Amino acid sequence: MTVSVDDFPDGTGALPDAAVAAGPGARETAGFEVHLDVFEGPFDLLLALIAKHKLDITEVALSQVTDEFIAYLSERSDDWDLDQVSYFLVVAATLLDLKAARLLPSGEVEDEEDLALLEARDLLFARLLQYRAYKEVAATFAARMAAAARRFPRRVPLEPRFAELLPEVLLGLGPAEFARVAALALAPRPLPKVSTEHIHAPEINLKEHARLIAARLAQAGRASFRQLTAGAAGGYEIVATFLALLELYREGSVSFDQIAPLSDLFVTWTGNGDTSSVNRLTESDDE
Amino acid sequence: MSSDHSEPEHTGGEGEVGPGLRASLEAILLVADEPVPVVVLAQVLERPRNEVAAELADLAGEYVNEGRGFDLREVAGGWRFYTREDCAPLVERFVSDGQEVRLTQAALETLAVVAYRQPVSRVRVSAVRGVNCDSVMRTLVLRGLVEEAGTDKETSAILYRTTTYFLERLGLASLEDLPELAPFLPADIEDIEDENARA
Amino acid sequence: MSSDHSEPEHTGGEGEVGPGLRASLEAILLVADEPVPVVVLAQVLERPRNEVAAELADLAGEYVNEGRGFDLREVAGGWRFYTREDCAPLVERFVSDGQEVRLTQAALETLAVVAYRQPVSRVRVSAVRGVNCDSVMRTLVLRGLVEEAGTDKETSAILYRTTTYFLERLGLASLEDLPELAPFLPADIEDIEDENARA
Repeated sequence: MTVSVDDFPDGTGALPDAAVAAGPGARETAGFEVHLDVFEGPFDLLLALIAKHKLDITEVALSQVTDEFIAYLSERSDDWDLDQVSYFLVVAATLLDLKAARLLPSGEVEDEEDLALLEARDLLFARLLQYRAYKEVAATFAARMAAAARRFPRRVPLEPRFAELLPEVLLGLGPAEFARVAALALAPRPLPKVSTEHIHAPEINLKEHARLIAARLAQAGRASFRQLTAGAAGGYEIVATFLALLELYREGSVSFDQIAPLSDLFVTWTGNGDTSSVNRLTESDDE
Repeated sequence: MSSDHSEPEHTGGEGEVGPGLRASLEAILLVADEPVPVVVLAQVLERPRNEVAAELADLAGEYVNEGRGFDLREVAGGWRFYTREDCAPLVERFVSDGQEVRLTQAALETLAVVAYRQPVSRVRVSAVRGVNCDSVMRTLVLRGLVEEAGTDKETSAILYRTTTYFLERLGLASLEDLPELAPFLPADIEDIEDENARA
Repeated sequence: MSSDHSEPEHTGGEGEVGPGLRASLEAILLVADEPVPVVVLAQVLERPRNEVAAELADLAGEYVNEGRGFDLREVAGGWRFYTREDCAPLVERFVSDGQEVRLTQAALETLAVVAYRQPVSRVRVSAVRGVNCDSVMRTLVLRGLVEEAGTDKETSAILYRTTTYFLERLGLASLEDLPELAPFLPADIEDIEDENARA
């Protein structure tokens, strides 16, 4: 069965909650639509459907969604929306975890470990919903700020005759603490970095990771995806490897071959691309 | 002090007892550089709070009806003069200050979590957003939208809350005027957050 | 922009063409922090000077007739809102009754940067702090902690320095008594973050 936006007359009527949930996120991901066997439509609606149990996560080919997202970004190589990218990464990682949890046998709870997995699955669901709730309200914050910025408050110096009556200012700290505040303010700020640190995985720097993968491939000439992701610290690192490879492929730095469906995917270094877009992958919005 | 006895500090000698409540409010709000709570106005003017509140509402309505270039609004717990919304293009042309910078999506989301969960630690905010929020939180503090609010007793992590300036930026009278969080938020979300925070 | 042709960007559908001259003047003067010369107002509003001058005089008369708490006066070559004379005792009470003002974290940091880098322009302070500091600087000037100190020769940006009042509040005799920064400067950035977390 294919669910698509067209199945709901006005896109909202049949699934009010889903539509509401798709509202704010749709602001950044407005243009990004996925085209899967089971679903066609905006990325945000896909999330809403999964959250509402209208769509089974196990039926969603996440790799395909990722593929489409990379392609979507490539079309817009000149005006990257980094917010959109980081949002996608966060959600994709959550979906990946969710799917992994789902694919495990869950009919019978045999031991503590299974139980823990089940709980983890529910936790992921709840977290996704919760994150979306805050995301939605964050969009109303932006709207309110924009509206409020159109009114200017009166804030002018007192007429001189009243100025000397002003009460004292309380600094609330001594010279030493003041110097500490100054030192912190004047110290060079840490370079902004992309917020790739998913809750389940140790922080991974996409740029570093992409370079690492490129270096490994350049040296080895050829490696399987399995080899490249062996020893990955978590699902997130696998996603990062995947993203890096897609980007390298787009640049013509690698080629892929696979003997049969679901067999090992081999990556061969062709080394004729430049790595500028890999570098671009990694600029930050974390400010 | 009741308001019906004569007040010697008033100057008008021709049987006047000084400016009326309305003019007094206008004068005081003209010099205020931040929102003034009704209770403060009531104190200074020695009038009952509800009388002051009613007069402020009247005055605000009057400005609107007269099509004045300013109006009175209740924001961040107090009353303050603001320019009228449709004068914005002209005022922008005149005011030399830089415009307020738009917040990034990351900053808005972090701000939203702080607003609804305050006081809250960075770890808890990070748990909700699924990404580390340290540098975003620092930006929010730098912008004056968020401030430190002591430490958690158990973990001794620094807690954060929104500022009065946050209310001003959003044009809200108080935190109670924050929009409702989405109704589909699961009821046991608090527990989830706690687990996250402890993890 | 002349007012007699229709302007599609204005929303009012009832033949309105945005705020009138009177409302526009009120809005601009509300936010002006010093007397505004007629010629400046005429420029911003794109109206003839004599028309603007006549409207200002009208407005000033109107405020007096209506017994408002403020009036418009032409002082030092420009127009500005002032509190009405007979409201002065109340305004004084309001101003002096205010509680001690505690600076926000953002204001404190800006003050610290000015103190150690003076004389310094707003642009440089903003660059150091990573966020726009215009409104915070204005507050510091309003509170008498910071004052203007001429302009930069190259950029002609206004420079700021701390005041003697600032030194008093910090309990210092002179700027030379400000503690050295070196002992507080962390070895590297990681340490800064840690200190932030602990502070």
